[in-house]
Amino acid sequence: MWDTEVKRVSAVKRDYLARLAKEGKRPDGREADEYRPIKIEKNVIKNAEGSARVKIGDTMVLAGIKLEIGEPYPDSPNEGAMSTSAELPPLASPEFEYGPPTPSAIELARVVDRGIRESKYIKLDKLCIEEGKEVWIVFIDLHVLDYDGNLFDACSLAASAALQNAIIPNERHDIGKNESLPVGSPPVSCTFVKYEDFIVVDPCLEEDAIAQARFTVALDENGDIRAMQKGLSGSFTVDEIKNNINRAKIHAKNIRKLLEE
Amino acid sequence: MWDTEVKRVSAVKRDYLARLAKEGKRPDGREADEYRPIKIEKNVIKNAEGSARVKIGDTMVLAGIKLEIGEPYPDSPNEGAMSTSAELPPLASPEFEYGPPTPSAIELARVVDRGIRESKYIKLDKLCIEEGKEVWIVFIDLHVLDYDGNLFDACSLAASAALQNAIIPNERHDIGKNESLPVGSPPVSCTFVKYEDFIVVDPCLEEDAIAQARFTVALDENGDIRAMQKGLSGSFTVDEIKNNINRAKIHAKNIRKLLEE
Amino acid sequence: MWDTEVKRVSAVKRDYLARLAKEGKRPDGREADEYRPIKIEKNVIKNAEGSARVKIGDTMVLAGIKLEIGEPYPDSPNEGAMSTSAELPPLASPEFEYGPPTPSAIELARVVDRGIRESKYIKLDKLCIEEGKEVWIVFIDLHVLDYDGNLFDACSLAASAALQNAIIPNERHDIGKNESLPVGSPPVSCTFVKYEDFIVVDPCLEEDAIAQARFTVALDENGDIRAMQKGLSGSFTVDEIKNNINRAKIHAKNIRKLLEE
Amino acid sequence: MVKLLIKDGIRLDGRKPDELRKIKIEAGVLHRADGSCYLEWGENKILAAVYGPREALPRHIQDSTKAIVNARYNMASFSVEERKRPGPDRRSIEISKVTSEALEGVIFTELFPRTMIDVCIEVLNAEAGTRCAGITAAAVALADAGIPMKDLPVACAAGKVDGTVVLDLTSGEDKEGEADLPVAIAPRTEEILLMQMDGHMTYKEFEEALELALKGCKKVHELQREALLNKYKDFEV
Amino acid sequence: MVKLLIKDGIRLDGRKPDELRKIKIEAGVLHRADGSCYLEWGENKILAAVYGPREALPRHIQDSTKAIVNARYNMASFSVEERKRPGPDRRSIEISKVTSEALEGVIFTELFPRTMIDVCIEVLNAEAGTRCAGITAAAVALADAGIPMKDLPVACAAGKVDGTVVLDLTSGEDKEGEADLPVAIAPRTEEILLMQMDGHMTYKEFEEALELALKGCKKVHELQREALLNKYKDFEV
Amino acid sequence: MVKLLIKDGIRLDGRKPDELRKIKIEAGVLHRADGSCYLEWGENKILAAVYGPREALPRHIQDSTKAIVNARYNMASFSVEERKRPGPDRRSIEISKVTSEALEGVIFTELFPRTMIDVCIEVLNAEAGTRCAGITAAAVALADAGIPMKDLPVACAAGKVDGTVVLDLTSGEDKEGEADLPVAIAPRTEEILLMQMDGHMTYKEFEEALELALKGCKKVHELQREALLNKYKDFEV
Repeated sequence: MWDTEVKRVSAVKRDYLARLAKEGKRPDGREADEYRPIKIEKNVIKNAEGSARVKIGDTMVLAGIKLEIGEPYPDSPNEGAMSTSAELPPLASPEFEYGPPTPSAIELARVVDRGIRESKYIKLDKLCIEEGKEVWIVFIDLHVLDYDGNLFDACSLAASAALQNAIIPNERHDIGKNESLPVGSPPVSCTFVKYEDFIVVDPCLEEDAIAQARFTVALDENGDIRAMQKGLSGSFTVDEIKNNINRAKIHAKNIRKLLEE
Repeated sequence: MWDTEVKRVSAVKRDYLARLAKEGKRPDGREADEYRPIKIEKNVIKNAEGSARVKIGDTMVLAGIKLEIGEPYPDSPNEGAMSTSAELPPLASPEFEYGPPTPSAIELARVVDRGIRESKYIKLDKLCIEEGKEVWIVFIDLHVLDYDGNLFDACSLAASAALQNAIIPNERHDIGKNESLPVGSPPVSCTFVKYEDFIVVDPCLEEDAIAQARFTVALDENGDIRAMQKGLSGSFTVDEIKNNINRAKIHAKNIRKLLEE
Repeated sequence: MWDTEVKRVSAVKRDYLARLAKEGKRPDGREADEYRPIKIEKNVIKNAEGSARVKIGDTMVLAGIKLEIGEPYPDSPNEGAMSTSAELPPLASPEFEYGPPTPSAIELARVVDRGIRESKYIKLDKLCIEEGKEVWIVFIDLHVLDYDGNLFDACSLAASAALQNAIIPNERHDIGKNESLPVGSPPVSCTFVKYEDFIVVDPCLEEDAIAQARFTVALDENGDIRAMQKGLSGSFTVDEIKNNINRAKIHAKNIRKLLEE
Repeated sequence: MVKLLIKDGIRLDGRKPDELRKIKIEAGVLHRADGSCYLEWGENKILAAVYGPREALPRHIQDSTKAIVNARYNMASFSVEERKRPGPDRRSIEISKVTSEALEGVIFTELFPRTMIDVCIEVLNAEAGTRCAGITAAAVALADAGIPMKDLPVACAAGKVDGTVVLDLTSGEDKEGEADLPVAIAPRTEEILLMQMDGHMTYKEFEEALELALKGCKKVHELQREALLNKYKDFEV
Repeated sequence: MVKLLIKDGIRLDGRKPDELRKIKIEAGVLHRADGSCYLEWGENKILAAVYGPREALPRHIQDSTKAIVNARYNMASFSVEERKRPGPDRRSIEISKVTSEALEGVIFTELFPRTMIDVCIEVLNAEAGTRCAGITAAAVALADAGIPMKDLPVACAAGKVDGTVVLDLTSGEDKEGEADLPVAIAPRTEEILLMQMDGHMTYKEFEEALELALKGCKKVHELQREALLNKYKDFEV
Repeated sequence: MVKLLIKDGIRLDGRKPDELRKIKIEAGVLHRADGSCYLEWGENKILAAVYGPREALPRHIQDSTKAIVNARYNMASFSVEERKRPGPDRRSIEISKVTSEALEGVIFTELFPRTMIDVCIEVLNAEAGTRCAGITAAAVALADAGIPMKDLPVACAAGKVDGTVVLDLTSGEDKEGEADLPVAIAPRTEEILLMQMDGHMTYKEFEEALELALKGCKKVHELQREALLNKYKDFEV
């Protein structure tokens, strides 16, 4: 039920990928532990408070940040709030459909959200306007433009980059000058999939399609773990999980550099 | 359209039940005027302000009461409000489906609601916090756990029992000590169905499935009528209706005793 | 996708209408530039603040006006607001279905709305109760009762007529005496359709069904243009559009007279 | 509540306890529908249309043994004092359900397997008693559409106001009174197709109210029959 | 409204009345779509993608005589100053409808019975004139997807500001001005595929505005053709 | 946050860091369901039911190679302090998805092509750890329904509170603590079927927490097996 969105792969293609996997080869010739080229562009949407376009290979995601004034939660009257949503529009893939967010889109948005939230990337305690009355609500909207695999990392990266250069639109509300959104150090997310007992980082479209298990980990600047998500119906051994995390530490360091450029 | 939820019964089964009916016999051996065993347990859900689990035969319903502070209706600024809803989750029967409440679930909730409302069981005039501003709203949520016929009586009974021991959660809102929800005398509901000109009380699942007409009456402590509902596409004669009400008076007295234990 | 609501016309019928069109004839014998009889009745719904029933031939529409108190838009704190919606209930046609408004119903309501709004028919600046806080919101609800073609003109006319005699229900809200809704001069809408290179005004049901292009123009008392809408997948030449507008000026004058009776 | 609803045996609108409001019924008023009826009952204005029997769609809802009767009760947003949001609410869903069931009880549905008979009831102006008015109008529309029925159903409410059992409640009586008892019957056999009640009645009062409702039904039934004999071609809302 | 929108024949953004904003068009920018286009028109940033012709699903919507053209206009939540809630609103449903109809008018749909051609128009940044920009981008994406068309449709708006007829309104001009007239045409025949108008224009002003819009369409059409000749492999948002 | 959650190695509810809350499991408690389980875990009260394998409907969702596993996690509106609106929210949709996937991993789905196995998890009272409790109950219900499985899955969370790695967090520990790590495994092979984490843990703390969670799973697994051996006929909520 939950994976009806998964694109059907022909049996022939599936066999071909399985044979490659047995030789430790990937369909696009990469190493198991190799990312596709990553490209980040910031500040691309004028009407957004912050924005970034991220490409990982041919996967392209646009993140836009909007800030609105709203009420704080009763249990944190001094803190702003954040809300993350992901759109998988039919523009980006023949399998996507119009309508309310699918379970896949909800899982994607919630995993990105947890990485940002748990690493305290947005300093929510600095987003209070009037205690218990008015705070800033940060909306992170992830718009997938071209889907060629590994949306978790592309969306996480786009969100981090868009927040990095976002502003608080005080002027629009006549409450002072615009200022930078206070942020700390961003989380970096790494995703692995497993198929035919082969575990690869940064799955391309075909690998996403035949993946049996998926694992995403979000790491902070110290390499500590802030969020994890195992997905799909396959399983990982304890050692595989540990190995993934250790591989992720190295990738995260490299990706973090791109983000700080 | 409205009865697509009604489970299809095989022709063989239908014939068998019809033959039994002609001899005045029911599929589970009961008399036409006999209830299955009834069991009431109160205070079973810690997070609810009141709760009760009711079993009638193998039908099992859980009622939970929650109180929230809200605005009164403009035409009764001094009174609290009540809202009743029924969930028929797929857990309880292979015919139930996820989604918004079906017409059957809405009818069920509204009939239970009318019995409670019209017998003035909840003393809504004692639920005002600040006139025209804040009153208590009593939410009665009926959760069917196992469906083996006669939901009207099981739900009505569970609601009455759950309200009986409910509290007003003043402490959660820092407006004083918790106190008992002010209630009067509960309504008691009796339901009859007719099939093959045979009228029985407390229909079991198979009887619900082949019922041609259904009649529910809610009686107060004096045996006066507070609510009635005839359902399904079959009809009753005037005498049958009158007879049902008179039979209900006796059943209601017995059920009321259980409720007061 | 968007015209799945368009009723299928049999090939035979289509051929017949095409042959008639080639001779410049319409299925009901009218001239290309001739409206069916129009009948307007005002004040037919007691609970509405204003109402009108309009018949154009056998098409019948009921417009009802309701006024509610609400907040003004931030950018026009001194002005009331208006909202137009159209219901195409299954009562009016075998093709209509229950459910949320279809794209066709939305287009219809929005075109009627633009005619009224752009001709400043409702004097929204006189509907402020308290600046920035409370204004009147005018709800125009169009209820189609019998669909026999040309809903755009019937709905526009019904809305204009219903507004003409509407009142502001001050008494219901204890803020003074009821008074007339302040209105200016109503827009009048004329609709043309094109099929087989034949352009006719006031399409009947069969003409609506085979129309390739549709054009509606709303004119003010001076014959100036306040709103236009070209619809359907066929096209008009520039000259056809101009010709339509000039024909519309004459029709609008006549219809305006009916409205002022 | 010092306001008396009944004074010297006369109700606020001048009626006696067992008197109906003014009723006007016209059959065949719509051009597109297979059958239709316009009904005024006091200030209630109701339009009913019938389409069918026609193929039930989507197919998986078809019943191979009979027609599905699908009545929908809908209130126009402007039919009540406080504007109603368009679309069905819980109240109208329940009324649609019991109305569908009441009508299905008299239709020879087994003659039209795999089909659907749609009954559209639009309340244009509402003033208490709309469910009975709707069933009454729907019955005429069904007859106008030529749907074969065992009987022509009819509905009317009785109730209790200021301790008195009365026929056909107004808005004020419904709101301030003690009980409302809408009833629909098959008039030839007096079989009860619909019955709901809310309020407070002793068993004796109920017997009295039911008898009054049945009498009301029979009077309204006469008007239904007249309307079917004199189909008008036009009607005034 | 003392603010002048046109001063000495020059508009607030420095343009003359008959001048277009800056436009940039790139074709074939997406990897997954069958055809695509990225378009910047002033501050508007629009992405269009085409999928199909492919089997129309669910089957009951199939037309045995032609392809269904299903265009969807969607604004990203961050594309406007006040965040837009995701999902279609009434405005975007209407734009989707008239856009679908305008595009269907030029596509040889009868070549692809039982199929659907999906046209996705995403507004990433909005600054007035998005429906014309969307149709213009969609046309390029359709051509990029190899969909056979009678002509390459194109759209442009004219309007009236401070009593002057002008081409291609900005947000400020749209809001403060007197009228807006978006037009889409098949450029070879000048046939009108889409036309909407709201505001206030005399017939004479309308004639003038329409002429201006047609001229605008033709200029934009040149840019469309260039873009199709120079498909880039990458693009900058 | 001066409140200490752990004092002298003892948690606020009196447990040691590696101690589970009290757990009670009963299998076969429902009459209609093909398999069922009632589970109390601390103050959590959870009911799980299984229906199927049965024909997957509508047909277009059928998989010709295997059964679809469709688990739904639902919280009763009264199961939490602040009343929850009925119907799925984003949190419960995510939990339903990962639960479905975790269970699918152990079921021999390929034995039942074109069917669906529905797993209904109703949270009647919630007090932290409901997703693990739900999976644990669902596993017992699946076994009770006779669904063939490679292993009987089981779930348990570990976490970090006041700098200490602890087993099976309470509401207060979940809210005030530093990290939560729910894990579901196939106990025979220790393969990980579900793992989520939010909070802050070093890699070393993670290793420690995972080990603790695995131990917890094994203890709970014993209780599952006992419950399946002693199916009760009635149960107490």
